[in-house]
Amino acid sequence: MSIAATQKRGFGAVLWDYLTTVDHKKIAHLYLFGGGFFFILGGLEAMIIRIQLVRPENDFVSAGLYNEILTMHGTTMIFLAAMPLLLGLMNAVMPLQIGARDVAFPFLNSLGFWLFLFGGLILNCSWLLGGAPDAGWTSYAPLSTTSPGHGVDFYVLGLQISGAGTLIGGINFLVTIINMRAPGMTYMRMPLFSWTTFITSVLILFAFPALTIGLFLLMFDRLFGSAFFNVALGGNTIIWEHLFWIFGHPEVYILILPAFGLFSDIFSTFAKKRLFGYTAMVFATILIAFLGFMVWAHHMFTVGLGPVANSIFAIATMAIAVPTGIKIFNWLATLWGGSITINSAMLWALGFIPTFTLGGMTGVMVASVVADYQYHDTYFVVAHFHYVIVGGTVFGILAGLHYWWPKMFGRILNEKLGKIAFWIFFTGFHLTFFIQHFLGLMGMPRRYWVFLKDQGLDTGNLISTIGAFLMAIGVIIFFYNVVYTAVKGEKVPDDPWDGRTLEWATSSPPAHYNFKQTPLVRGLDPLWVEKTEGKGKMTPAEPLGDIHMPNGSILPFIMSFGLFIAGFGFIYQVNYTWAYIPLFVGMGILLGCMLIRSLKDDHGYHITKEELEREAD
Amino acid sequence: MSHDHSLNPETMPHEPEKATLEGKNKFLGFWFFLGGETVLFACLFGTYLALRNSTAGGPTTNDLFGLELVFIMTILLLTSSLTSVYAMYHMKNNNFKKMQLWLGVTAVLGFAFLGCELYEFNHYIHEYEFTFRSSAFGSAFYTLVGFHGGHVTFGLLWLLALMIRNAKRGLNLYNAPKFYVFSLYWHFIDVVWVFIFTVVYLMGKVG
Amino acid sequence: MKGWMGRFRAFFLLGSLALVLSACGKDNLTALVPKGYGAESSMDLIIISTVVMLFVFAVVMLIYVAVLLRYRKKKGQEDFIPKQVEGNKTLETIWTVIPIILLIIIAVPTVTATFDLADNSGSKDGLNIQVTGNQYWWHFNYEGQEIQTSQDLYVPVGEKIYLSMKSSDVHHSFWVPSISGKMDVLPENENKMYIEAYEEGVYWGKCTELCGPSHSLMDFKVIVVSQEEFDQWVKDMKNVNPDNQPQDAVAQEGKSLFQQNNCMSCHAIGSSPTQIGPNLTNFGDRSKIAGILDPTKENLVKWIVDPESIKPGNKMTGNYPEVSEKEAGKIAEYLMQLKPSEVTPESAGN
Amino acid sequence: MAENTNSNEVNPYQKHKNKLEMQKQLITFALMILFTIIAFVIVATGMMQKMFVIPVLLILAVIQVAFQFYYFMHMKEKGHDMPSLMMYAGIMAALLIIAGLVVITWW
Repeated sequence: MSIAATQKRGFGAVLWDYLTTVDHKKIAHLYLFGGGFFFILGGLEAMIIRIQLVRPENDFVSAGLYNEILTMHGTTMIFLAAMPLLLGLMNAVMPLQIGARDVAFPFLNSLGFWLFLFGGLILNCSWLLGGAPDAGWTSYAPLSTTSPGHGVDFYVLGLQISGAGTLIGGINFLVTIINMRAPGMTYMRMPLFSWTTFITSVLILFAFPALTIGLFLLMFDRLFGSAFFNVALGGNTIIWEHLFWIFGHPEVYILILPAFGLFSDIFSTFAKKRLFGYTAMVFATILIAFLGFMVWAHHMFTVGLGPVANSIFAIATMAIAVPTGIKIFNWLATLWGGSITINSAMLWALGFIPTFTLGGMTGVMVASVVADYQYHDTYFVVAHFHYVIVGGTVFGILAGLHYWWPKMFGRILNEKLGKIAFWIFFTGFHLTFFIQHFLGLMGMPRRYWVFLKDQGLDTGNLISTIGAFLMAIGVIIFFYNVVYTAVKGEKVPDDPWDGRTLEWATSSPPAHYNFKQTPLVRGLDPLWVEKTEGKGKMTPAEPLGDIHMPNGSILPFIMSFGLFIAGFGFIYQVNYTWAYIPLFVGMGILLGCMLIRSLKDDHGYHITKEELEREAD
Repeated sequence: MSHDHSLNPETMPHEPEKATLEGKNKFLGFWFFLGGETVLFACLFGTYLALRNSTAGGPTTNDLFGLELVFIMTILLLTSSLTSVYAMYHMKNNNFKKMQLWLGVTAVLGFAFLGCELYEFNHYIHEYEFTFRSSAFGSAFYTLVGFHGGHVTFGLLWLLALMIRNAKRGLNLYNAPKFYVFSLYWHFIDVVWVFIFTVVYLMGKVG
Repeated sequence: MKGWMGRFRAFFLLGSLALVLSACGKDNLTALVPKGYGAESSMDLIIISTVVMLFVFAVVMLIYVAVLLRYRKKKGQEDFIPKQVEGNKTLETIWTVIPIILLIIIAVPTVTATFDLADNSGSKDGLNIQVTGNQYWWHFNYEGQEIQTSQDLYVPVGEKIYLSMKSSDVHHSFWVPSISGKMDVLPENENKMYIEAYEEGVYWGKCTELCGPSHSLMDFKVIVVSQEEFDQWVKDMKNVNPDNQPQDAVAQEGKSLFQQNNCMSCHAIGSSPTQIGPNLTNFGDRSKIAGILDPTKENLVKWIVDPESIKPGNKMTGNYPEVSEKEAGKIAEYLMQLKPSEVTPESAGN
Repeated sequence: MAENTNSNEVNPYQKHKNKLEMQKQLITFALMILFTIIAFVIVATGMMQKMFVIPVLLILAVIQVAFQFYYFMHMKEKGHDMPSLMMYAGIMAALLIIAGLVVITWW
């Protein structure tokens, strides 16, 4: 119903609808769109990096610009592409999976998205305003505190704003999962994707404050003359490294755990088997998250923390391999004895297993401190984290998109294009990154603008660049598929994959209240339980009645826009007094909106029983 | 309207802050936010502890801190914590007027605390020329204590907004969670202060 | 399509294998052919962890391939519902315990080696060298020897040499892959490590912590010579008299141009501790100019006239009056004649 | 907007319970003030050896904060499982962070 209705309305109405929406499904669309946009930007930056490194001593881009590009590639891909795309999938699916009508804080959900978007825009405005940040996505002080121009300021403000959005999103998901599960949906009946959303949100809750503080310190040093990282005044630059990685390592798990969750759901659906060792999978997730907080210093093995600290962090890091291994073997056991359908969603999931296992392998290898003295900050590490983040997160996002596309949009992505895109991307990926393990050990440090002639690095880099082009082609085919599907895509029934979990028990795309009657959950894989017992659909847990829904609001958009303006004020007050105007105006808009939100009661509205009955087909 | 009735029941439930789903969500969400704030302040404390001896030739903790003012500030904030407990006590007894009164006392104590803090900062800046920029220790000190002060300021603005907005209409199930969540925030500010006076001032005096 | 893909993948795998077997990278740069104690320790662990991990990978792939061969949905059995297995305690215990054992196999030598390489006691009668990282060059100060040099680090073969490292600006990282793993160079904390080279030769060193635009050009060399040669080099370096006049007229003119153009305020010749710019005592012996260019006069002239075009963001640009190519040629002539020692990168087997 | 007129309609039993609860809060407050005074006195008089002072101060602070959480913020009451879980998780992360920043920042 909704798609037909939106098509009839004018563009302005649709735009206004999306600007003010608090519906988690529409916010998911926004996240996917925003994340997709930044993914393309980050991808272009990646291509420039690979073109620059196609031959020794190349001069495709200048040294300074190259540093800006590599910084923006990392920052964009992590903060503005991978995380929003995952948050988009979580928003689209998690409330459906637990049988909720909406998230706990619809208003904050929308605020979280707009903060992310405006943060990302601030960061990318730097390209037009005198140069992007150039101190690496890690922005180690004092390189970041002494970097000339305003590039790093844009990094600080952009990440601060989008980070606040993510934190809000995390709290929202936590409360949603705890308070809004359907009757009978106990914790140990939640689909793995909902579980990993939960654990990921815990990680967001405890990891992002460290980034917030780190960014504040960096901001105070750069914009207000404090001395946290100014060695001459007694500052210490290691503090930044600690704060960054206290955030940064959990961040890695924030990126990978949701992918683990959705792979679990996909394997189980397409093997037609319940997830093998569900309990072990849940506890492995919790254990990974727990250990994830005490391993940050393995990014700092060469900093000189001393053998005791290095050994402790090495062992803690290796320990994470155990729960991760449990997961891999449980997935294989889920597939074992199943009846496996291979389509594009499943291809991405199947491609993930060998790729991620390689990434995990090298993960244990870099955890071995003395070996890491050689790997650290070389292309070996570049290869390692791309195997994990691309092989895990990006494959996961693509698998999830193929899997849930029919649920989100009522249309199925073209299978043939999907498979072609997978094979090209998969080949390109391994071509690009496998060789980089060896480049690193052969003496090529990461973040190198050029590599010199006669150092035996030419062939490897050439192969890597060729692979990168294949990856780009794969991505283009995927985006073509998206457009093709939107125009000509085949409409599908509500449950095209013979699904097992609650999201497949409602219409595709779901009505804005998700479930007309909240379903009663009678076991793990609730829909499957009903299917095997011959009913094929959920039993309602309540009689048909009025549904309470939240009102839409433009305030989140305006608040984020206020911060966006204030961001420029903060950056330029160093040079110009007039910059205090946008600073105060922006903060005024923010606080004013908060005040309005606080003073104006918002009771939401009700969809009456009669309306619901009329909508029934 | 139907919710006016449901938000103003005949008999107030025992825990008005958790009587509605929105209230429950707010309650839980805010606790989690405080969990995140714990980490946030831990980072500030960690930074401060790492930099507290980096005075770059400027005044040290022992030179700067006087215990009298800090003691007064501590008592002010601790007492304001108790007064907000009283306010919640009256909320549970559904006595709106007394709740407002105790919240008012809380606000007064909060402003008094803030005034002391401003006086203290002013004193350091003018008597000792000890500023945010003078050393890494200075930066860390003002950032940690200032973040706490910022939290107090925000809390006071929030409290005033709540009190003024609801002055005329009394307590109901829509605003009870808001008052309750504010009291949680206020207690948390006090928790942070307990560590600030211990770690920054008292330990700074010990050396 | 399937068959074509399969063949392509086989080709890809074979290709990468061939590449691995044929090349371990450039000698004296690659970490894969260790020629020093640290690099050897690292290599041992690399091998242990790779072997253990390849075993795990092989097991995973074996099951994976078996699954894909046996459990694809079969034609005519579209409605087949597999048995819904909840889990299996024995299996799950096995794949928890075995990885733990495998990890212990890696962890024990890791910890041992970590403590072994952490010796920073310094040497009583041997060599202690202070390393300073600068944007974008390295300075070496031989403690107690009154020898200052830059870019080329001369060390005797088979000797444990202790380095204490500090940065004058941003973070750098000291890495000589063939000899030892890396160690960060920080502005506030002094880091210590030791290196021991097994074979004479000239080894490439690189900066591995992003330090600005010319991060990728911050190369240096470690020149490993025999003990006798090293003693000779030390003697020669100590005998340098910075006031010595060069022999020929061009070089003499070069020297006065060097002094007139303010070069001396940053660059020292001799054992003066000035280190705003690289020490030039044995510049004529340097294996590279500015760390990356071949040591020819043309390259030096290019560098003096426009350093920005060679190392973007370097600190020399703009800190001296403009120099014409002709003047630069004279300065270059002077500098190239600063060859205090017979012991040079060439003699070490460049 | 309906004026709220039901200000006295609270179950008398509940009211009594609230009162008992409030008495406990007052005792808690008295103890907190006491601990604060002890902490200040220890430092002001310099009566204790330096080695012991800091642990004692920290213990006093932790007890105070526990009072604050369990009594003033009601964490001891039921319905606080998730808040306690997240608070403890946060405190664990906090301790790790502080330990990291204190122990391995200077060498």
